[in-house]
Amino acid sequence: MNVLFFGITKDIVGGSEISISDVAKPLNVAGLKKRLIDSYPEFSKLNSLAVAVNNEYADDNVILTGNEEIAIIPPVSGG
Amino acid sequence: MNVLFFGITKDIVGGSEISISDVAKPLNVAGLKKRLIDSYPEFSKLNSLAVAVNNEYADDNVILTGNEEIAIIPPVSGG
Amino acid sequence: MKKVIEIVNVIDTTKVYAELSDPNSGGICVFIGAVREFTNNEEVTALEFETYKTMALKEMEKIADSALKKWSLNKVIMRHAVGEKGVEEPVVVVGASSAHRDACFEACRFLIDTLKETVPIWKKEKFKNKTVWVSAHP
Amino acid sequence: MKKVIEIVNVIDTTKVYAELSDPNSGGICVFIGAVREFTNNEEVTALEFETYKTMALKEMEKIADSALKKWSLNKVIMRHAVGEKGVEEPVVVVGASSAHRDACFEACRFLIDTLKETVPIWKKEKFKNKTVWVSAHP
Repeated sequence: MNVLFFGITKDIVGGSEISISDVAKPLNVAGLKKRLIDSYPEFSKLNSLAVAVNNEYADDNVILTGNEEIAIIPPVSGG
Repeated sequence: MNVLFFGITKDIVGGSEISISDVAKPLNVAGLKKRLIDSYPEFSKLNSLAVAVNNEYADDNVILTGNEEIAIIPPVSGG
Repeated sequence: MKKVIEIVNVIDTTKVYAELSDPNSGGICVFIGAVREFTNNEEVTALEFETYKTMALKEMEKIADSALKKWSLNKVIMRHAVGEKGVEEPVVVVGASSAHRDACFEACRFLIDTLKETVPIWKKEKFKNKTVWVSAHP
Repeated sequence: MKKVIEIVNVIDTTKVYAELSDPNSGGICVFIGAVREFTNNEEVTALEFETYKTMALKEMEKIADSALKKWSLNKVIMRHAVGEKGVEEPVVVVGASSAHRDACFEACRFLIDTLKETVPIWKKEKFKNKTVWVSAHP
């Protein structure tokens, strides 16, 4: 399962995309977030952490198969 | 006493400036308006009729000596 | 210059941003009024603007000053055109710049609303077969 | 075109009016966000903007569509810059045109407010001795 990172999350993981292989399926958005926070404790200090699936914000209960475009969205600050 | 006219009031009096000589002094703004409405009944049909004295809106009770720059301000519609 | 107050023959909309830009401004809000093709379903061929210029500039100054007093603004612009204007031509531009966006939005709205209420400028709508002084009659 | 949605390297503020102008629009409201020299009294040397472009464009489309649904607008523009921007450089421009001014003012405010809430764009503030991802931490 490939995951894209932006902004501060890219700095935290040290790259714009990482591959996560050892996940217990089925994995939902909440599970992915928990997995990332376990691996990168810095994630828990962020104001918010959202996940986008195929370019749309996804709720915690959305199931991920690994075929989607998955992206981690830290607090946005455009404008 | 010279009076400037703009917009629709210029059309009503047929000119941008007229001289009013036979006024009973002392004349105030209310008196000037009354005098104009008597001479040009069309003035009474307007939405509003203001008088400016030396480039400032003037209340009805401001006294006019004739040495001021006096202007008739019909409803404004800029913008 | 903090305030730009002008009555001009032609409005150049390309320079407004540069005029309002300021190192302390994170937000710039601009309103442009232009000639619409239809008024109450009647086709307008042109608008003609007339002003009592000395007084209009004075009233515009007062409005800009009161905006500068009400909000924390870096720059304010009020520019109105006179003469005949065709469809889509700009007739008025007002704007303000400020550190944060609340102030510039509120000030910009205040500038145009108050201009329309107090500044001695008059607009004649020209239709195919008649002309009308806007707002003159009930 | 009714909607202009773009992420660009450099924003050209001189063309915004022409893009929003429309024969049925009496009012055009534009908001421009620019880089401020100071944030909390600390001197900013530059801002750097990064985006998740495909998603950002999709979110901006949604915002423009919901503005077009909420208000009677003729044209809507949302354009954000990416890359490094210095003081006074424009980073975002949003605007709307409408028959009357209420709609374009309200829509313009909605466009920028919602863009700041939902569009995946991130801003890093660069100071002399540090850089900070804006809003990342409490």
